[in-house]
Amino acid sequence: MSKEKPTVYSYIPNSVPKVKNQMLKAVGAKSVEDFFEDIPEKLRLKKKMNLPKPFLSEQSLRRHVEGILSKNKTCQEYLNFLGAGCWQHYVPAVCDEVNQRGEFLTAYAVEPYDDHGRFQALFEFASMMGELLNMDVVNVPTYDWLQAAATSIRMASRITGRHEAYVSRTISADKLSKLRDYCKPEIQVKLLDYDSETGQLDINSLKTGISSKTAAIYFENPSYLGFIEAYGDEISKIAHDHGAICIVGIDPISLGILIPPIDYGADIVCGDIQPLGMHMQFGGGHAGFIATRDEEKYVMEYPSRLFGIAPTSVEGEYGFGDVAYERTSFAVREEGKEFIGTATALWGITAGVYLALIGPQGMQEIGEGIMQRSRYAMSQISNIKGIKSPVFKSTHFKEFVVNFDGTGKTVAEINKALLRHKIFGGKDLTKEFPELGNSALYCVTEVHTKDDIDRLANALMEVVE
Amino acid sequence: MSKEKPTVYSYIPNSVPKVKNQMLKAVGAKSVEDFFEDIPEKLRLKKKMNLPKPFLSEQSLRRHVEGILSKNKTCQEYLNFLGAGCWQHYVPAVCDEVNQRGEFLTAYAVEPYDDHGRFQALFEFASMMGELLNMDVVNVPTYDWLQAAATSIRMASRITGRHEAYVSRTISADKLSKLRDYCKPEIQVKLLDYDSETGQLDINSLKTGISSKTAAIYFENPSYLGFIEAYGDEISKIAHDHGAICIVGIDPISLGILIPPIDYGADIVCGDIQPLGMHMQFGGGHAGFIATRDEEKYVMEYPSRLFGIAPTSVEGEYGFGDVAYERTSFAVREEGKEFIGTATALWGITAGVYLALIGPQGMQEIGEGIMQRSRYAMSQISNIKGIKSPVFKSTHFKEFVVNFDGTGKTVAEINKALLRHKIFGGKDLTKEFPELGNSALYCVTEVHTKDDIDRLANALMEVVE
Amino acid sequence: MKDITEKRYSGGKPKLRRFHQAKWDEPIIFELSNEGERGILIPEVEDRVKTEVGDVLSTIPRNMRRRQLPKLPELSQSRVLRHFIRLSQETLGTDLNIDVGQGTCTMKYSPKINEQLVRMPQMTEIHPLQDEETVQGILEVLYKFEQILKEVSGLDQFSLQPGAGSQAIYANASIIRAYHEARGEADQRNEIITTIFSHPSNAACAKTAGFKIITLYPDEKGYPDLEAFKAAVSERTAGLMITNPEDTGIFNPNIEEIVKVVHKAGGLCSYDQANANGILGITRAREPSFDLCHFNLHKSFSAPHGCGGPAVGAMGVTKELAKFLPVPVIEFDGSKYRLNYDRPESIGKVRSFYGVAPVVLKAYAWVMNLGAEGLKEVAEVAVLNNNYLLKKVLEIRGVSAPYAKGKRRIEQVRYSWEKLTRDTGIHSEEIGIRAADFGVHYWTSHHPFIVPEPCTLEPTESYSKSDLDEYVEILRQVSDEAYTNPKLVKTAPHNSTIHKIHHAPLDDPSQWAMTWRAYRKKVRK
Amino acid sequence: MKDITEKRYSGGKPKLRRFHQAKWDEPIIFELSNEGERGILIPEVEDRVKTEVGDVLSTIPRNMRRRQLPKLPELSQSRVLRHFIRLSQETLGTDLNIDVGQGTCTMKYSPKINEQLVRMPQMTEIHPLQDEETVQGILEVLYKFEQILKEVSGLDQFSLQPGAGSQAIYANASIIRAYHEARGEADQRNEIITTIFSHPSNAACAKTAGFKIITLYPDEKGYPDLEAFKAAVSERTAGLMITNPEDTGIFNPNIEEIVKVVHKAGGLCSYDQANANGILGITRAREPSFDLCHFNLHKSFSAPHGCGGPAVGAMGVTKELAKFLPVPVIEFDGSKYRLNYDRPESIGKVRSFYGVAPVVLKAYAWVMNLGAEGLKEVAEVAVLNNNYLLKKVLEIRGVSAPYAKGKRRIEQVRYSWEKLTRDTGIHSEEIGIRAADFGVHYWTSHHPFIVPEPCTLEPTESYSKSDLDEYVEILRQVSDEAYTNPKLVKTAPHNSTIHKIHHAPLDDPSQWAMTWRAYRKKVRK
Ligand SMILES: Cc1ncc(COP(=O)(O)O)c(C=O)c1O
Ligand SMILES: Cc1ncc(COP(=O)(O)O)c(C=O)c1O
Repeated sequence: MSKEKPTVYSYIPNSVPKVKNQMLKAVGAKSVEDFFEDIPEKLRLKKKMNLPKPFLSEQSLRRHVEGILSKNKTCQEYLNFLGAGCWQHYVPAVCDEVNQRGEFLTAYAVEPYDDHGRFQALFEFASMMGELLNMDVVNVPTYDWLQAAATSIRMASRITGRHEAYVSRTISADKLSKLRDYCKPEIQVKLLDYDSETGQLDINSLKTGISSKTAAIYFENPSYLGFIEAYGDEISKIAHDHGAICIVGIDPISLGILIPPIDYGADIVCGDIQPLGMHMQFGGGHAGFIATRDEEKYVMEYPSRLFGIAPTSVEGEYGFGDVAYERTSFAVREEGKEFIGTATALWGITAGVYLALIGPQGMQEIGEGIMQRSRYAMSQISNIKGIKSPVFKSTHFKEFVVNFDGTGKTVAEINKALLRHKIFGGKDLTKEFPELGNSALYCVTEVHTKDDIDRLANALMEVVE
Repeated sequence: MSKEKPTVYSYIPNSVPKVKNQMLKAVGAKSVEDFFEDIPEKLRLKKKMNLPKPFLSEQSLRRHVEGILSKNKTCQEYLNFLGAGCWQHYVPAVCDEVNQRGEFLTAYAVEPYDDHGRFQALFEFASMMGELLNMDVVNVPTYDWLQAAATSIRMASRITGRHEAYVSRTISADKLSKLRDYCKPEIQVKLLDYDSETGQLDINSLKTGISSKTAAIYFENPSYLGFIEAYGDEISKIAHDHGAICIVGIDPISLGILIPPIDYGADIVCGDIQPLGMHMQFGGGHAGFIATRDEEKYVMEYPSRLFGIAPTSVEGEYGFGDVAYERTSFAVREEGKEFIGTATALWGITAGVYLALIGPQGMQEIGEGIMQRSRYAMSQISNIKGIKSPVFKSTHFKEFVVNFDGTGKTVAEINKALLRHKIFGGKDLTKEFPELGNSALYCVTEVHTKDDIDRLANALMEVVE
Repeated sequence: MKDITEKRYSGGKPKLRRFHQAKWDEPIIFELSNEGERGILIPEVEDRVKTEVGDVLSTIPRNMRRRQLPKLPELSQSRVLRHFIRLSQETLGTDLNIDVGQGTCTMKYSPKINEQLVRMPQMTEIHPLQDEETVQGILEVLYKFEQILKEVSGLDQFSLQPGAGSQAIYANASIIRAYHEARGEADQRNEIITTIFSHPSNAACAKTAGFKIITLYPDEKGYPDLEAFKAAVSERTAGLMITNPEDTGIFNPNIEEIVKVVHKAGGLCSYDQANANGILGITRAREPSFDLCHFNLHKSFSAPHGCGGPAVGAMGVTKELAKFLPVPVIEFDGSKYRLNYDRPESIGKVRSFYGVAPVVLKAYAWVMNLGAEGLKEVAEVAVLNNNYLLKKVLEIRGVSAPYAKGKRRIEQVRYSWEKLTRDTGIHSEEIGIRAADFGVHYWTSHHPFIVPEPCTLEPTESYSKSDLDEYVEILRQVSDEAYTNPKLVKTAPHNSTIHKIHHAPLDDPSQWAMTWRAYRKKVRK
Repeated sequence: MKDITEKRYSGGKPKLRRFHQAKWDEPIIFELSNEGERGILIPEVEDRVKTEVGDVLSTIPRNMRRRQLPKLPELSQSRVLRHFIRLSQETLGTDLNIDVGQGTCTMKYSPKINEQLVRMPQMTEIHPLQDEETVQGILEVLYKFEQILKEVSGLDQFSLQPGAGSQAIYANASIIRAYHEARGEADQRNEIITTIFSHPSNAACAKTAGFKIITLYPDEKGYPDLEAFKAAVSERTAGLMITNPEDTGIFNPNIEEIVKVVHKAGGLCSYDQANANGILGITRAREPSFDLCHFNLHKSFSAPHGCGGPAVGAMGVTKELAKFLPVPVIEFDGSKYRLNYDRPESIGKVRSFYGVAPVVLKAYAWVMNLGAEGLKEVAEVAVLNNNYLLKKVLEIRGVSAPYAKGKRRIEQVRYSWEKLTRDTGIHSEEIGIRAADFGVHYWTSHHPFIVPEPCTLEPTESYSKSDLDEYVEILRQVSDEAYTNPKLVKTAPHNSTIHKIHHAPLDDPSQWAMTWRAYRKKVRK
């Protein structure tokens, strides 16, 4: 590439000067400037953009980017106990294989004729989620659990025509922030207290607050703080008694051993499918699902795309298409339900692959295994002087709060010290839940072996001494 | 997976006990033992094989294997100057993308109807190699250059009916070993000396040796020791004057700037396509090609598969198939030419992708760039006291011999010291070419930046002081 | 000797491709289930752990224990793989086709090198809450990419948090709301102005954020003129949310004046640059004084579309509005990158953590490969391609490019088959379905169909002249068929994975089925 | 409500798949070339380097300089990708089909996890000549896999160097030669005995290694009996090279006696265990006292076939022959792995460096997932599958399983359509071509066709009962068609990428063309 010759970019076939000239000639233009004639001179950028010098060759580009990325320490090099909304689960190779297929990776969003496979894969994703959840309608996933929860509440508000929602105070600060922003135009979000000993949602505070203005009650199971909410039936009954909708947020990886929320009265269930085959990717693996019964009043309030099965002109041939497209903002702009656009379809397909791989047995085994390991971790850690684990007297699934008040050290100090052991300690909760003192949220999954947990316990022992 | 239940393997669908029983019943067998009744009791393995305890879950398997592999140091972490038959070139991402496609990765070798794409891709590989080489026939690649050279010589022997071949003494000891073993039944392999100053093949020794018994002369360009053989015309003329066949081994990455050997009289050209898009893989990326003119007497001596283009029953439709299949051992067993079986088709497809990506311009630029870098490296290194680089007074392409006699250190010592600088020094030649003293073969390619080369020079400076 | 190749050309031009899409006729995955098969085995818990913790399942409150295993299908690993690989072959990704038919979607080449980079464990295996010291690499990428977008837009600060263009538009609307709230004008300023050829999300997201929507319609030039905007603006105006160039590929030359009018009335202006492909390095949000904007990294910046996400809508604002951006923001003190959550006026969280980092990484790598000159080359060639395509398409019978007759377009064109429909009874949708028989996508347009029988083509910079010629030939063929053999078009697709879908059940609550279980229940009735 | 699913079944069984293979009708890549396009850019050399080294091209001896750029095609990156992705879709990998039709090839599931492992830089980016200290990981894999094969075969030492089964057979023949040379009997012992149902490479490789070949033919039991071997053995016998079970799936029960006879005559015995899939953990080379054997890691050990390699033929020998193995051998001193080149009696190099390490890694991972019990399960299920398939196939009109009527088989069966051909005029090849219309492979057999109208099916352990049932239904359908509508079969394929190929040019030197350039020259004539 001598300096005089203009660069021919490998991503831009027609950057070949000769071809450009041919094409300009074909359209009768003198230069590409002709095409920009509608853009007023004043608005034209006169200078060259001030961007870093490019790495024109793929080889030098790769070396540059790898150089930057090599500054990251991974959860393979370090032992990781962070969860709190993004979880380290094992990703089967087949999940990666399918979502890297150029066909799925680079397709988009139009007619089902060219893209039958995409429709079928997403229909199957919804269908398998439906089995996990014991529910008949599941959306093509939205951005993440935050969005799914926020939309669930707005759906409830539209269904009930009410403008107030109760939310368990054990949800994450991030989710609460999202709910507040997203519900603001229509719904007032109010908090429900929790029992300081068990963490359980405080039924009395619910009973006191709820009224005929209440659109929905939202709580999570397992909760953000890791314990299992035991009184789902009661909560949903109270909601229903007041004409409100019961929304439950769940971690789908728990559903091999935990009962689907619909069975204790949930009307809308939402959550994140990141645990089902998505790498953590610094938080890039999230995708939110929403599920309901197959009732028109629910279905018509989804903003998301919903793919349904349909016959074709050939006998026995499965076709697919958008269900009730007229709901969507694609069809009717601001008259649609909230809005729809690019979401997280590839993660939906991947979660479908995950569920097909793991099967019913696997769901049970992974759930049980996670409980066993996290319980083991809680007990190993709680043996250490000054540490209390778990903080709440409830059954926990994969996460649990660890309190360090007795050690005289802050969570921040402990986590810094753990780093030197190549361990990522649990999420510092001191800002989110000051009432819990010096506490952190630890997460243990099927990726952790006994040795890993013992290593954590030993490191903590050293660190707090 | 409780211990009592038999394991159902995820790779073995019918390991489900219920299904096994159904199938046994369907065939009227009591147990699988029935099917082995022809195997005499005495030959039956009575014990369980003594193999390591398996990692039944993919997750634990991955952790096990990654644990082992993490003991390797890579040429990304270290700066590598080893070549000598396996070269570090840049592998474009598209090459990896294509050869990881399940379709290509897992197809095999039967009819062109199901596997049209495989045939077309390999036909195109041969066609692009043909352009590089200016030759009309190229095989579906064989194992590696060693095999390609050995087969080329046996082809020459069959064509000429003669049983003696001359080989330049600058080829690698490994290749010579292979030639000796593989040619032994039919051909005596004799060595041609080289000029100690320039490394060039000694034309006199060729003139003296060659006779009407000589089937072939084989030399490489660039030579194993990195320099360009300048007298190809003369050598091939001498061969032809004696009715012998001129075989040239080449590194295809040089062919953007070096003339194709046919243009100086080569009859058979062979080499390795590893530089064209294959990762080094500890030597797993090799594949050997053989090319000739399109003359029946040559074509009929190939043992390899050759894919040709053919019409189909539909106008304008390209079909493909095996050319002159009756040559092969698949068709006529020991009456075929040598033997054929699984070879290195996936690397052939990959090299085709590489050539399509790099194009004529790219081939020239990469060749020139390699020469510039290696020349720069030679001069930087030769500035160091006690080091001579290159040893031979000839033009070099990407490899060159560095002599350390003046440093008072052995190559082994120097390489060990370089390791501490995270550098893999050149291949130690002291056993292969004792006459070169304390010398090593260094390789510089387009992956090396000026900084890399300066780092080597600085490290060498430190090491030899 | 017979020359096969000769018959592949006519008059020196290649004949149309004889295409058939892979058709596997796969059952629904539940139909493939065989009781007992396993797709993947779960790592066993060590015996010592088991013993120590006892029967954990019995510790689950009784009414919270699952009683029946979920009825997921049971398949061996290779059967799962085979199923999904087959479905993938039935999906026409951009990797496979001349994807100029999905107009407004900016289908361009997504470089494979970028896929390799995001699949490195240094990207996949990092947790968003790791100590900042251990994620300096990815923070650097995010930070540097924000700097790039600042230069590309001229605006002052960016957040990469939104999960797509629409979420970015929503977040921008939320900032507009916060801005007026902060000034105590939120109740009064409850109207957002947009145009009908702006992406529907501008209207829908603003509505979701609590605004009333005023939609302006084009005049014969293809856009509402300045007067129309003036008439729409008032003291109730919270802001303007507009795409430009609009979906027609026409740039509204009054944009600066329009912004002025809105500003004067006290509103904010948000520029939808989701598709900035035709104007990279040419014109920016800064020059006409927009307050907010957003880019779709999965469009102009080459990240693949993934069948519809994951994605990133990068949102940018002026200095004045920076305090409202989502938390956290990334800061750089010259040696370390850190996340700042201390932003009391922020609208809060838009999406979990910091957005879809791997998508940002792809966009970053793409820009770093091209540089400033390359980005401008992208725009110029995209626009050249579009105008070349426009010229060629207009030579086809029955098609026109409404508005601004004879004018050039920026990056895309909304065509109309009105004449062809009148002449033949064939609708635009049907043309698209027939186009599938030649292995390409085709898209009508967003609703409502202001342009009758619409079709939106956007060639981007990724396609060669011969690619464009092939696409034109396909359209020409279908047009010819519409005139000479309309039944062939009406009964399409013929070479696709499936045949004509009966749509009615999809809008009928008694028949629609979004899951297999729902379907089985309904057919059993 | 209409039940779509119902029409997909008849009598409770799924109807035949309505398949069409992807058909892209792609031009030859040269036809796609546009002058000036670039697929990838080459890193520029730094100016300082350029200045310092000057014009390097002029230093090339004048007659060695390339004068014309090679006429490679010129394409943008996405066009290259699109071309090859399309070709890939036109290739029916094992990932996609019920690959029981490529008998003798042991088409099994190649786990994707193993592909991920070999694509780690710790595998791809290591040079074979690195200091041993820096490659302890891969050496450990190679060493441990040799230990595994020692246990699987019962033999004493292995080399993983050969690049495929055939190269391993060649190398074993070379060892036989070296052995007799070492004993001074090389000239006398120049005959290798094999059987016609042993893979052709046994004959061909031994011939290439300089031996005369004696091929024995089966009697009505499907294999030559002991007497046949006795008659073939003499003082000229260098060795026996035999596949067992043979290509018919029949195990020669006299194998131990045969080995004894050969040993007694002074010959060596080499066991072709390329396809050991039906006998893993059941019977081994050791028990009948073989001296040499080989395994194809790309068959029984799950490494994918890669359209025909790269591959590994692992060769094993007894202690006595170990000194002849290729160099280097891997040794372990209890703490470090090292490569030993000091092997004066070695046959030398067979393949570059140490073989195809990534293929070994895949095989290693596969074994480590299954363990001893799993390997035996592989064999048992493979054999169960085969006998189930046998039962079902024999219910189809026109087909038989010659030899050993009513007997069970091990891992595969060579069938015969002799009756169908007699009845209908349809040949086995034609059945296979028609089978392609249903998305499956089908293979006749190696030549010569000792079994008339042969067809070789090998189901391996990777296919479920329903997979096998589907394959059987396809064969049944084709058989029915042959009887009722032979023209349909004769004109197949109908749903494949291409149509019936005219084979004549491929055997005609004036017409054959193995490269595009040769083709263009010939058609221009
Ligand atoms: C101009 C414009 N704005 C907004 C959007 C919405 O972006 P997304 O689909 O990422 O939500 C799109 C995408 O189609 C667009 O083209
Ligand atoms: C029994 C047997 N032996 C030898 C071979 C030859 O192996 P390869 O194709 O790896 O050269 C094969 C493969 O088809 C085989 O099945």
